[in-house]
Amino acid sequence: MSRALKFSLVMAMIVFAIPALAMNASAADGTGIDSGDTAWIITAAALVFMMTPAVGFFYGGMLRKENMLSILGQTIIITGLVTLIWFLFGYSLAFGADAGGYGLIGSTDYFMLANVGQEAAPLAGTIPHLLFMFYQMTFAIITVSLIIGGIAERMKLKAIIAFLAIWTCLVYVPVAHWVWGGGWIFELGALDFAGGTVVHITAGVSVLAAVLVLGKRISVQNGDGDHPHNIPFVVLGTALLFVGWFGFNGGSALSSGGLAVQAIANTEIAGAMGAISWGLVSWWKLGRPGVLGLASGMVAGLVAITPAAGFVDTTGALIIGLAAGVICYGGIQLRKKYGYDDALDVFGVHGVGGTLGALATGLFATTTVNAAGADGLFYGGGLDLLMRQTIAVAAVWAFAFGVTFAVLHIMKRVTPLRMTKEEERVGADIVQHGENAYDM
Amino acid sequence: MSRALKFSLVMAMIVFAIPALAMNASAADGTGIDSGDTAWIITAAALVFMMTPAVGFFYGGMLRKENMLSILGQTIIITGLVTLIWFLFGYSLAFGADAGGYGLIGSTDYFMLANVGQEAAPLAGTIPHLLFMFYQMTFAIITVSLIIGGIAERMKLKAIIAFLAIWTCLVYVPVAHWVWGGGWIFELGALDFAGGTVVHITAGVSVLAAVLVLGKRISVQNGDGDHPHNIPFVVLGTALLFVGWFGFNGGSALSSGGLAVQAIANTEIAGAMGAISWGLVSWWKLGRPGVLGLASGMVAGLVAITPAAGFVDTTGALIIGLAAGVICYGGIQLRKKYGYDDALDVFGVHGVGGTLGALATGLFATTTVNAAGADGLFYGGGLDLLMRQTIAVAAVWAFAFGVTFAVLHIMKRVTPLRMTKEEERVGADIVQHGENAYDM
Amino acid sequence: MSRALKFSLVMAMIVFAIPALAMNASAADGTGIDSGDTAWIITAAALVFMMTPAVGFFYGGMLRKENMLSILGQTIIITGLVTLIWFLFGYSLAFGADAGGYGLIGSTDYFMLANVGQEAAPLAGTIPHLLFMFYQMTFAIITVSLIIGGIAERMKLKAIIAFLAIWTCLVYVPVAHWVWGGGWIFELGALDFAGGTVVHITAGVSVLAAVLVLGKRISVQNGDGDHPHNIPFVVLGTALLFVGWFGFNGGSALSSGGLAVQAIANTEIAGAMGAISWGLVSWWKLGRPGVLGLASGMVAGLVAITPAAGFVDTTGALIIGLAAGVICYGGIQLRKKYGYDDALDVFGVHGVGGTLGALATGLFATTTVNAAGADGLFYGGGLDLLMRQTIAVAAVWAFAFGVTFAVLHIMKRVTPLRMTKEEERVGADIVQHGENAYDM
Amino acid sequence: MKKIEAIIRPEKLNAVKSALEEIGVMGMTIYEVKGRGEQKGLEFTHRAGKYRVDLLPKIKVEVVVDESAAEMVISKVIEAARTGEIGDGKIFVTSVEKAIRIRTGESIKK
Amino acid sequence: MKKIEAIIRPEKLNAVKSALEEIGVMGMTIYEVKGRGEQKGLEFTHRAGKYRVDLLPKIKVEVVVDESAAEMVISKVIEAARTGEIGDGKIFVTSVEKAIRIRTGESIKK
Amino acid sequence: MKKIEAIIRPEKLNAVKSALEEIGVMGMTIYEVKGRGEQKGLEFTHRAGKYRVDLLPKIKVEVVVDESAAEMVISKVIEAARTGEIGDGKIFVTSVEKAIRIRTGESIKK
Ligand SMILES: Nc1ncnc2c1ncn2[C@@H]1O[C@H](COP(=O)(O)OP(=O)(O)O)[C@@H](O)[C@H]1O
Ligand SMILES: Nc1ncnc2c1ncn2[C@@H]1O[C@H](COP(=O)(O)OP(=O)(O)O)[C@@H](O)[C@H]1O
Ligand SMILES: Nc1ncnc2c1ncn2[C@@H]1O[C@H](COP(=O)(O)OP(=O)(O)O)[C@@H](O)[C@H]1O
Repeated sequence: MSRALKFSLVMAMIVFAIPALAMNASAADGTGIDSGDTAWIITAAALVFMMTPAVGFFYGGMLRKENMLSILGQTIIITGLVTLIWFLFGYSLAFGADAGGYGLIGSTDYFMLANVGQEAAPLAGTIPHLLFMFYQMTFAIITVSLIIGGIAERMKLKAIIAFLAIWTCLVYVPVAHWVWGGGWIFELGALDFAGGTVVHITAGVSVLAAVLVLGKRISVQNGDGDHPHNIPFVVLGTALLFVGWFGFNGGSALSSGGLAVQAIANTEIAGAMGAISWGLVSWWKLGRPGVLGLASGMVAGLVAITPAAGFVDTTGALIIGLAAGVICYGGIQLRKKYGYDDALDVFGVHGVGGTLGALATGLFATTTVNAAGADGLFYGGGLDLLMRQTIAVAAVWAFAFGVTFAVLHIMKRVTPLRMTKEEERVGADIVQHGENAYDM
Repeated sequence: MSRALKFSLVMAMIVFAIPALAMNASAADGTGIDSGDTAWIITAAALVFMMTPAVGFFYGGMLRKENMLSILGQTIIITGLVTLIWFLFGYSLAFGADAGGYGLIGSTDYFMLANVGQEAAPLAGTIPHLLFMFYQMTFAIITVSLIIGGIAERMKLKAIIAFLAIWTCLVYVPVAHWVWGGGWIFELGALDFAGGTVVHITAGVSVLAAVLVLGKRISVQNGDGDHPHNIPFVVLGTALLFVGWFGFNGGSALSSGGLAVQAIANTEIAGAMGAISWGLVSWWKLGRPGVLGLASGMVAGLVAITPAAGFVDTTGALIIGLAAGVICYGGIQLRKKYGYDDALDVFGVHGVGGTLGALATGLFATTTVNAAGADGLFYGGGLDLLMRQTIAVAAVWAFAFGVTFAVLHIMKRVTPLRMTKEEERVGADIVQHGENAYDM
Repeated sequence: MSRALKFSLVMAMIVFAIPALAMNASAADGTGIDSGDTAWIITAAALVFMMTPAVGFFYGGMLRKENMLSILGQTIIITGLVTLIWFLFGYSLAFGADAGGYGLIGSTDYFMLANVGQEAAPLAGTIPHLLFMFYQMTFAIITVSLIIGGIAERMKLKAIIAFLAIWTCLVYVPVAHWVWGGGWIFELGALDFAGGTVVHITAGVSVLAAVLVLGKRISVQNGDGDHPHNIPFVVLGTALLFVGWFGFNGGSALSSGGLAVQAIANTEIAGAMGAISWGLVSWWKLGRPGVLGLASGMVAGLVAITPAAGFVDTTGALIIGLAAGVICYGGIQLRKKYGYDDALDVFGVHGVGGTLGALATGLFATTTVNAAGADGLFYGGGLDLLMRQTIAVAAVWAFAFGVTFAVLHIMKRVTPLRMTKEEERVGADIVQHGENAYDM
Repeated sequence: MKKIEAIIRPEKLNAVKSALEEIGVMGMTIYEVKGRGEQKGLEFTHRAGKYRVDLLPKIKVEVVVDESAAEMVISKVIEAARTGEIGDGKIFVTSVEKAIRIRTGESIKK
Repeated sequence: MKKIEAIIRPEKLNAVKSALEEIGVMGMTIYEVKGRGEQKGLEFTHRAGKYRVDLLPKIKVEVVVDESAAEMVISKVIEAARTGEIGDGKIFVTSVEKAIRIRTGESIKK
Repeated sequence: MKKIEAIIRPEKLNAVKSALEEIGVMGMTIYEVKGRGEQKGLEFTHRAGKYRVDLLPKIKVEVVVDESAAEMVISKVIEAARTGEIGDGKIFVTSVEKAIRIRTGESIKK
């Protein structure tokens, strides 16, 4: 894709996606900041921030009670860790102007948030730059948090921290640059509205690589893995995730108006449909729709709509949501079939669901919804967009898998990654934190 | 009420309720969409959406632990079900232009959300139509969810799903059209700011009808009904409901500004006063204020202010809140007196509280707060408004009761509505979902 | 400080802090209300409102299960009580025009919220007055709620209610007037963006005074104090507090734009850094980072940034957050050293953290971030601001401590403050509310 | 005196309680336990599959009574707790040497 | 050896523990149970009324000691757990045929 | 028949279950208890310090078996539950006078 095309894409985005608002703001004052857009994106960032503890409850409730706190504690640690990385250099390398023009990594302009202030953001002209930075930071935090569900109940805390810090730098930051920061996938013209590739595929596929290196938990080796200890907490987590997702997808419009609303309506519809189709499949297969399944179906629908949210119409969202429930249900069967120990099916839900969504964007995208998008196969756009989506998906799959696999293999030589058997039996809460979750 | 009067009412609403904003927006661009209004209504919709899981925790915590998941699972199922109905035809029949001019039901214009897009909403000119649709959808979801607390712990899952689907179509959609969609109650000039009749009376009165058809739970027949298993979850639900209610009542202004703020301040005051008066009554009657009672008082205050929130001043809200705590406390005594088994007092709180609020609107409404409203009895308006309110209340009572009673009677002939005694003893979680809530 | 200086400070605040927005709004319509600003401050108020139940879970989870409901119940009671006080006279005495010009207390102009309506707020020209009142009310409610964690597990319910009602009137309302309502500390030019002195020092120091009067719990006398019964609830409370804090600090800009965003970014960074440094200290000292500690570190960071949030840059926030984790960790050691029974370390976290933040504002404040602020010691402002901050801190410390100590001493003569030993052993839930939290 | 320990289905607790009230036996202690017997567990649904839990929630009702009342208690419990399906539970009888009322410190004879 | 099972008020656990420590008895096992005896339950508040719970939370303290120490343990427990009100609980004494320490596999004599 | 009560570390439950399955013992009842013995508790971290919990979570496995099988059960449990560290737990053996299957009402002989 040529520089010129890239340029016009960016221009199109600026001109079409947020036109009224830009006008509104510029009419009113000289800074370009719009109070309504800012109000919504602040709110959206707060909602996405809430998704990290939400994922803690969603995951933790599915584990046995002896590992509940380890998950919750890790969400707090990740919040600290990724904030620090983002502040120091992460944001700069992801969203700074492309270094060298190779489309691979950003510049050092924003190291320690230099030049990131209250003025309008370069990539979102009606909100403050600091807000754009913060909004993107909440994405980095939640993405890293997704991983811990897959590798749960076995790693040493120090190894987890080291691994996630490295992963943030070597996987998340580059991919964010490629897709959203003006890197090569952005240039390619592949669409990812709110993170099908950047968030869900990176996290899901990396978990797959990680569990292959780490091996199975003792409990699973003994055929005794699944003991959700507090399903109401899983539902609580799901509820907070769902509400957070409005900020995740709706905020990705980077303004308040029709596009944000489109993304939000699509999000709700897909999440709700995911629950329905997953529920029906499990009713059919198992004789009953489990509540864990209904909640998982919601999450599957939400994952799948993420890359498509601002590019498809409500009918597209309906179909994607229904498909997600069925396909991610199938994604979980993969684990059973191939026997890797992805504790909470991060690959089955996020890896598979993110891939589904990214490809479905190539089918259902329509410029009637978003002029800055493109038309998919079913909306008169031919195979063009689908091809680009496929390339993006394949590249991010390969990159996330490869880097994660390599990193953990190298780490393994340097330091023990797993707790001892005895520690694993006792549970991470006591061993790593010296605490019991409940004393009731 | 004449067509002309109706017309001027609508015009008044448009001219007075959102004037500054309309001006603001129209000054800025041609679409009429205002970024600030949109930001607030998106947020409000997200908050109302959160009320559905909130009600799950509020209700579930009050049941014995063997039925916790069934409530949570039903909130997920309802989210899926009502989303689908709303998408396919519900929104259209409720908010489409009146079909035939009889004021009974909307048109088919918006079937499958055709013609519902990012342009300004017909009934709310500064926000996208899709947002108006979505905001209304969250109301439909939470209303249906209210019902499950009353009929809890006894119905078969399939019967619940069928019943609620039918109820949404035959009760909620028509009443929403009558009151908000331009139907006959709207024409009549009865006021319902955020759903005293549409939401709380329909749900509360329908529960009354339903439990008369369904009969008592085995446990209650044995004089052993009340075993709240997790009161902290009840308080969590209450907290999330309260915050959600700001979106429920404040968002019903359909814009960001003075009216939304008035509704929100009134909401907080009434909810807080409901807790105080309920607490005092139970201190007086029982010797102690239970936390369950304090939480219920909050909800009672919130229910009662709902229809009045955008029409009364803060003093009116204070009085309505205080009254709600006392009167809904009394509402619960009705169950004890007449012995019907409304498990979680949906009638006592929502039916009674909604009625109180709708009638109180006829007493306390004042045009100094909302020029598009009317003056109530205590604010110089005479009996006029109170009469209209009474007619609306009576009509919705009769309709909701009658339809629910009939539907369940017919269903009863076709299919068993209740679990077996044995299943009821074991609890719905295991029987219907194959899960235990806790493994601790 | 002269009247003239005061006047110019106020003008500066109005002119600089919200210039773009004021312009935006006034350009658009005559009322001055801006829909975007209003949207954000409504949302912020809702978030702060949520902090009160959040603190209930944060505190309650750290207590033994026999006192869980008493904390949750008290948060509801406080919501009712403070709402009533605020409605009747609290808001007026805090934010009404200064009575007599002594800078000590507000006027009676707003008794029963007279003259507080949908028009622009005197102290925040782009949002409705009623919204400013409501936003400030949520601060009063959460501040009073902070106290109950320190005095937990020992007082009679009636005594708690009386004490907190008196405290609201005699401590919170005057200090709010001094610092934010145009009183003498405001005139002095000390800075408190979102409540370092008004909220955290008043609550923290008052707890210190209160526990000295009340004495230790029986359990602590027997060397058996710490039994957190539900750490996941502590983490849930922390998560909701953190999200709420975006409203707390970000909303204190009283508008939507650069300043709000600056405050929010600072808030996130400081909270995240507090978790890191607290975690590292406890890893070093105890051999493991407890999850309770990680959560406490977050809260410590959030407390410390509160007064500084809208005056420092992100690097300042990073340093304040890191310092807070270490210093508040130390603050808790004070209790151990001096043996007073501040059950949940309200003094150690809020008293110490608030003081740290207020003084750090004198070091790190910079007018590049907020022209209405000042330059601190490290940003070329010399010792001037630090001196003012120190005076404000000392005055609020002395006042809060003195009044609380005196009030409880007088109360003690009139009525028993504490439960009997037997009641304390049984736990407040049964004794005061007739309920058990869990039946599982 | 005899200690009668009956491990029953949780949902049968109320029935057993009522049955014992009928014969004037009020004193009892209840344990929430998990058990496995001939009923080798139950299948639960997971997100996308089933899993077997072999230890199921059970209730143990423990009643200490005079030897003369033991047979009566046992037959009442059996009557109330039986469904006829596997998993109904077991009753174990042991001998108690002494029973003391803490409130008074005296031994209980009957 | 004797097994002493004392069913006590939950809030008395710490007192009983301390009392036993005084006489050097450290080993014990604690059960959270629910019980009913002469104290026929307690009234709880509901939203808008009361309800009676007839099974109240109790703690069972189980101590296995040498026969010679049994009387001492019993009197200590009574002393520490008594309030004089109905609901103080019961103590049951049974005989233990054998006690084994898992760590070493050997039988415990004293 | 004999009642064998083994108080073990919670993380050893699965091992004990498997060990008993090997010798065909399926029936068992599990209690979640707290205990203190020679292992005088454990240190837990608090926000900014440690505190000692002297009652630790333990699992009691209760198996009622024929006298002839008792020794076998005991040695299997010891084998599976032992770590050699303090806190491994204790086994108590008592005599059961009668065991009845509720489903059928008949006495179990074994
Ligand atoms: N040998 C045993 N020792 C201890 N408890 C047992 C034993 N056999 C059964 N139980 C307890 O009794 C419960 C019911 O036993 P089960 O064999 O399932 O019922 P049934 O006798 O109807 O076949 C089990 O869950 C377990 O708690
Ligand atoms: N016959 C019994 N069998 C088993 N447990 C009993 C029996 N009687 C009492 N208990 C247990 O002892 C507890 C206290 O007994 P209760 O009769 O209330 O006290 P008191 O002896 O002071 O009157 C009961 O809650 C119950 O757990
Ligand atoms: N005398 C006793 N009476 C009742 N239970 C005991 C007794 N001694 C030990 N226990 C139980 O056994 C558990 C393990 O005992 P402990 O002494 O810690 O192990 P070990 O025998 O390996 O030193 C304790 O936690 C307690 O539950």
